[in-house]
Amino acid sequence: MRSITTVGAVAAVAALALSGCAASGEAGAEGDSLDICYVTAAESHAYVTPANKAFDEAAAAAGATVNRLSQEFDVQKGTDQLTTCVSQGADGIVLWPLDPQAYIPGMIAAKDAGIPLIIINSPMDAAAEEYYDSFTGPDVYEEGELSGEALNEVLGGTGKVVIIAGQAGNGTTIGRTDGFTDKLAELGSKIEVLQVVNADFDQQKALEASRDLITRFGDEIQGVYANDDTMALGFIDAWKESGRSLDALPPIVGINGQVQAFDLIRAGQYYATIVQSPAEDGKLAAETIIKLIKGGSVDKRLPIPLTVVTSANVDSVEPAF
Amino acid sequence: MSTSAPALRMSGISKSFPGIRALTSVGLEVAAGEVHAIVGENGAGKSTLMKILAGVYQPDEGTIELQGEAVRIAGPIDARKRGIGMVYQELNLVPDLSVAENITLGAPPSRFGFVDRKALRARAAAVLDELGAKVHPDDLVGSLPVSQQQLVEIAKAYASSPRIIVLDEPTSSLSENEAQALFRVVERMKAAGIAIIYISHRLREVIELADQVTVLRDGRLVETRSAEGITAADMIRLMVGRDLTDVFPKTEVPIGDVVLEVRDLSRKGEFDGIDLDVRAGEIVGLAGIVGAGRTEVARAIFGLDRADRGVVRVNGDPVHAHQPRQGVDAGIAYVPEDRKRDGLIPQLTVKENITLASLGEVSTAGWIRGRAERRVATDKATELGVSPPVIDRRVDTYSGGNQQKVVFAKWLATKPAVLILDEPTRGVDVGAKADIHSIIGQLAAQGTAILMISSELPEVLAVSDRIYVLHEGRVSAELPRGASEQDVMRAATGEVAA
Amino acid sequence: MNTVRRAFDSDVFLGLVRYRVAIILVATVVIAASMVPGILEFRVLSLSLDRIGTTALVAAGLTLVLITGKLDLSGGAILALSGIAAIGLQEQFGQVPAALIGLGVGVLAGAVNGFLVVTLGINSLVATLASMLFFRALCHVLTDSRPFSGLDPLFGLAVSRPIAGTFTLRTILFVALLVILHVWLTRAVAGRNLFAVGSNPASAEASGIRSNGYVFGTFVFAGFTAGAAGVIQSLSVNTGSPVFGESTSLLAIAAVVIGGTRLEGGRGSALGTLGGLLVMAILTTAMEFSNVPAYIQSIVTGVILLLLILLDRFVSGKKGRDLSLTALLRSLRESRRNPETERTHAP
Amino acid sequence: MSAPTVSTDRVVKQGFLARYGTQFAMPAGILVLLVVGTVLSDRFLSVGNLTNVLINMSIVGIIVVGMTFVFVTRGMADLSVPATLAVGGLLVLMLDDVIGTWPAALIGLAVATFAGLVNGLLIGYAGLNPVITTLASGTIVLGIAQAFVGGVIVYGEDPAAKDFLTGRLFDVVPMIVLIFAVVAVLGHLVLSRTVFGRWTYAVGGNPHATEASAVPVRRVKAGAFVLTAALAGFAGVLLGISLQAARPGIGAGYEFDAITAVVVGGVSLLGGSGSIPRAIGGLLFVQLLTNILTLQGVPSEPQGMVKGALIAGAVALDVYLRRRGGRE
Repeated sequence: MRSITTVGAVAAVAALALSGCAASGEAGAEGDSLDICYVTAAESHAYVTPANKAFDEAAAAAGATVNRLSQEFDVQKGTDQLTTCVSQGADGIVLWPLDPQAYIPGMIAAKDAGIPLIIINSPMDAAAEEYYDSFTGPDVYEEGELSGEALNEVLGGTGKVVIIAGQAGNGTTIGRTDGFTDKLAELGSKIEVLQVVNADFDQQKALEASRDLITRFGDEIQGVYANDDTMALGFIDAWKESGRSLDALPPIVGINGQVQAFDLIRAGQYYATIVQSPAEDGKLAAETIIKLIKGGSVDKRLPIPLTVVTSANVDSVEPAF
Repeated sequence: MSTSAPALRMSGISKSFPGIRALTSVGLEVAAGEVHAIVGENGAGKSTLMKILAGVYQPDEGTIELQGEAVRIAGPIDARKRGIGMVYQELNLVPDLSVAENITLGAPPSRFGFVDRKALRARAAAVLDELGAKVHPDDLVGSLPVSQQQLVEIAKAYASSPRIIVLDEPTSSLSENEAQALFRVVERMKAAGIAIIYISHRLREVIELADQVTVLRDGRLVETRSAEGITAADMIRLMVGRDLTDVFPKTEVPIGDVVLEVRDLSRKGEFDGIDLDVRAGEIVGLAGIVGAGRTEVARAIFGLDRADRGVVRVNGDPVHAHQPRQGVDAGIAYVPEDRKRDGLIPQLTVKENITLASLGEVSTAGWIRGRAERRVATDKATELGVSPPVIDRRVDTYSGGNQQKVVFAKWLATKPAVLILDEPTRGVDVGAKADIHSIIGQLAAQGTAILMISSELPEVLAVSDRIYVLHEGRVSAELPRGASEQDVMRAATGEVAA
Repeated sequence: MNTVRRAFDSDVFLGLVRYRVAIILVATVVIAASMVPGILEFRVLSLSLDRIGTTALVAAGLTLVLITGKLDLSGGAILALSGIAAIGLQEQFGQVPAALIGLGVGVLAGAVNGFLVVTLGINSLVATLASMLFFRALCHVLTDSRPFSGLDPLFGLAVSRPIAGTFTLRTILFVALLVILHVWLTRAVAGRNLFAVGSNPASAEASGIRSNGYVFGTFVFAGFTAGAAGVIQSLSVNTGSPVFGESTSLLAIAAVVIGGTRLEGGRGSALGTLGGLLVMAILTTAMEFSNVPAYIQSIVTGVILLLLILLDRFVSGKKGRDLSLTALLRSLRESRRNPETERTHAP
Repeated sequence: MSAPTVSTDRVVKQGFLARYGTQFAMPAGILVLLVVGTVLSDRFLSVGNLTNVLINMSIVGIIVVGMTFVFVTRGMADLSVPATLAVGGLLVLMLDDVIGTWPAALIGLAVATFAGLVNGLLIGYAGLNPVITTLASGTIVLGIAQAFVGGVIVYGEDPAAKDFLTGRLFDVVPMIVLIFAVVAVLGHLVLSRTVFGRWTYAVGGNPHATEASAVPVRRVKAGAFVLTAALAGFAGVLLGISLQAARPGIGAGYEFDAITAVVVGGVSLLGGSGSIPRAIGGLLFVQLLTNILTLQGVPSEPQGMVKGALIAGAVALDVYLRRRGGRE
């Protein structure tokens, strides 16, 4: 019985053959405007979306066109999209790494193709260093250290804390958590970490994880360190739900400098947040890649300024988003 | 006819199931190259005998000899290995494979594990040609009309070069000239020296094809004789010549005016131009052989199938039943032929099954009134003698007889003006059969118009006030009460011109 | 009104519906070419084929499972597990042996699915949901939820680089696998028996075909192809990660169904699946090139999938009409030769 | 090769285990977990922790009620739950400052129900395969929701509604748990006491016989999917209000959690049997188990191993009991 889709096979071969003769037309028009391929983390996230917007604005200002590919927090998709950028022959690539080393083969291909590549926001392994021209964005490790310092200060060097970490295996999560713990060790602090939970930078997951933490440790929790403010809000929701009063909230340290965190600091329910402006993150990356494409040289590491915000300076500093 | 031992000799075969004595010491002998027909009413034990031959059941007593050698047939695959080909009435083909692949399913001609296409097509074509069946080996079986699928099923049995082939009601869903094609196939197989057992209700076919005829009645062998000079009347007499031992109670009931009126009801390929009336209190029998279209007519009246033409009236107002909902609202109820498939919900309790079709009466604004439902269920269950009358037990934990009573109860709960019964007593033990008939009697007495389909002639004759006989989708006769079984069979087998 | 019905009933229309996969594929290519001029360029096509490679390998195994009327949700989780084994064991056993062990893990996982569905008799949807949760959690336990890297990224690069400017190893593998499967399904005895098992298990059993053996075999094969997908994916990025393959199973099912394989079993084709995969590959690439946001892509894929399920339902509704090309040609030939015999079908 | 079962005339005797086994397995299982939990951690049996378990299961619980209807009508499963839930959550937060939270909630619910209607038509009336159809419709609805929202997280502006939802009635009973309880009771009553409910069982048990009993089979089958979508939308609304933040991926994973609960509860995929209490019993069992594991510090990801083994075990036991009980 001849298969019903023999014609299917013929069509498939036809499509490939067709491509052979349609040789004309480069995918990315060479022309004057610069073609930047931006492999971003996601399209709907409290921090990522404003960063993408700032990136597009900065690129447009410099007359560059941006082809934005969203990984939707899927590393596998990201590595494929990186190879797409390389084959598209983009003039420059900006990569938001969701994994410390999965992108290295793709980056090697970019290097071979002579396409300048920078990474934004999250750090990568040392092994990846030779394959990117610059790492712009906040120094998550430094953020971890600053948070460690702040929590150690407010707890007077001792006490039991819980850590609400971001997406497991993500460079930012690893950087911020390791920075925090290394700083505590460096300061010789006697703070004891009760448990580290992963809540993928998501308020709802942080709420569910915090409920279990509060049930498990309850009032033993004397301090909370959250890899970002969104998750810290989840902890506060859980605290309210457990029937405990907001005044009894243990000191919380978060990162991002979100508006809600600023209001909570003013209400005394939040000790400190580290402003890391997504807009600056996006803008700096766009400017850096454009400078690189135009042949300029840039430093290997371009951090964006971090400011620790506590009740003292909450009114004099602009929230990030 | 070769003088060596016959291809098949079954002797002293008895088989009984709890409550039913299916076969009592039946003997059957079929020689190679001989067509041996088996006739008998429904429930006479024909299918049971064949299932024993196919190894589906083991006989309680009796022996089976193939070519003179006593054998025990373990199961269908063992039967096939021993050269016994079965062609059941319900086809068992693979719709998504071609005709050739179905014929050679399980052992296609192949080289190194790959199907040898040419050999496959050649082999199938050869078998089909040998049988004179005009079917193309490459067609998908699923897309063939039933008649051609029937030929493929036979070709499949024939392809495994059997010594014996059993054809169970092969022409039940075939038209006249499709049946002719089948006869040529049977002739070819006979010439090829295969012993053929041919089961059919169409007596004319038996006369035309058979060399020997065996008549069964109530699980007993009535007679085996040569088909030479046999007539339909002889067969009918042998099939039905039984004294009416189990008397069916028939209470005389005053007959009211016409309740159910059916005019020119037709549905393509199933039945055509059906006119019938049923009066209040009257029990009208609908007789006919397998495939005459009785169930199809009933389903169309009730609304399970949509009729192409014709009108149905209940108490004068027309019913446009293209869904059972309209049928029930018009006061029609239909107790289906296949109790397992269309009658019961096994997972639900007796109560839930009884009230399923009449939930409207025991609920307000969609909420079921528990007490009212229990009352209806208990009343109906006791009225119909469901035993034990525990209405909260799952219905599939009850016996066949009780299950049939539950289906009855379901439809009586809708207080129908017209009650259509399709083989109400099939597969039910004798005790339950009597109960069901007394229920039918009471219903008639209460003025319900009853249309009863039954293949058991004595039952139809004893209970019906009038009988319509269907033959190949048309009303071939309307017989008054007191007509004989022979009258019915003659009309049913097309002897009498419509 | 009946002219419309006759048009719908005519052989030509039903023939078109029958080859819907090829037609939709050609339509996609044409639309994509008009949207993005450069898309039909060989290099870009070879890349988009490579990107669908992982899903394609899982889809190949899944095609057989669906033909037997079963379902497998655990492909993505098996993929991740095999990748973790292939990368994690490189130190101990060396790169190539570790990759082979990764394949072994896939086969073992497939056997677990077979055990749950065939031996324990659990419905395949529930059984593979359970095994999906189990294998995914196992990945997180083995890697402590942290992706880890292998010995040498260059080893993997060879896997993901187009060979001599043509196609990548992964593309060649899955196209070859699907073609071989096509031949096996249409030519081999076992392949034809698989259709019988999916279409009418009782009839298959009565003809001596061991349905259970075939179903178990398809699950093991699906485990093998998912394992291969995982090993290649992990090698190409030199990373073992517990989160690989999370969306792969559902994408693979979509591709197989777009390719014309029915979930009820008995009907399907490997080339159809290849067609479905090409449609999705070209679609994704075209939309990404023209900056179409991710959610529009999912809408389009969803609409195409729904359209094809409806068409399939419409086709299977036409029971009495044989639609294969061969039948069409034959009826045309015959009706030309002797028009009157053709039309005297009995009522 | 078993011979075809013969429709003999004997009352099929029920093994005690088969007949009642499945009824008492769940309560006994929960009891065992309560004991184990108390032994393993002194915090387990505290009011705080148990209410915590109830809160955690409320959102999934609402979806379990709908999914039970789908299982009972032999509709296999509804994989579009993540999409309908997201629609509920996103719409309520987008419109709450425009027209107020509760009207916005109604609109969210209405749109989710409309998506359910589409599912119902395709599956009930067109007779498509439920798994692949809800997969496709879910992808489309989620895509539309994201397109509508513009791919950004939606924030709510009604903290009062949030406090109401996350607050506690008389300071004891969490509001969300109360709402879940009401939905569960209503669902049970509809399934067990109403005509629609009885028809749902009948359609799942034997569609042919049900159609022959003048029951609108297609409408009942479609109804199950409309109900599931409405309840998923309602759960999305509740989640959106209680978090005052929602993103399109908010519903991910809920469909599998709901299926796990229904299956562990012993509701069969073959249709015609099972009930809401049993499904919620399954959900409680899974949540208690997860809670015990969490209290022992087992991170959430590895808990999937226990869940997977639990599903396989529960269904295998059910299949075994059915087979031994004589009614295959």
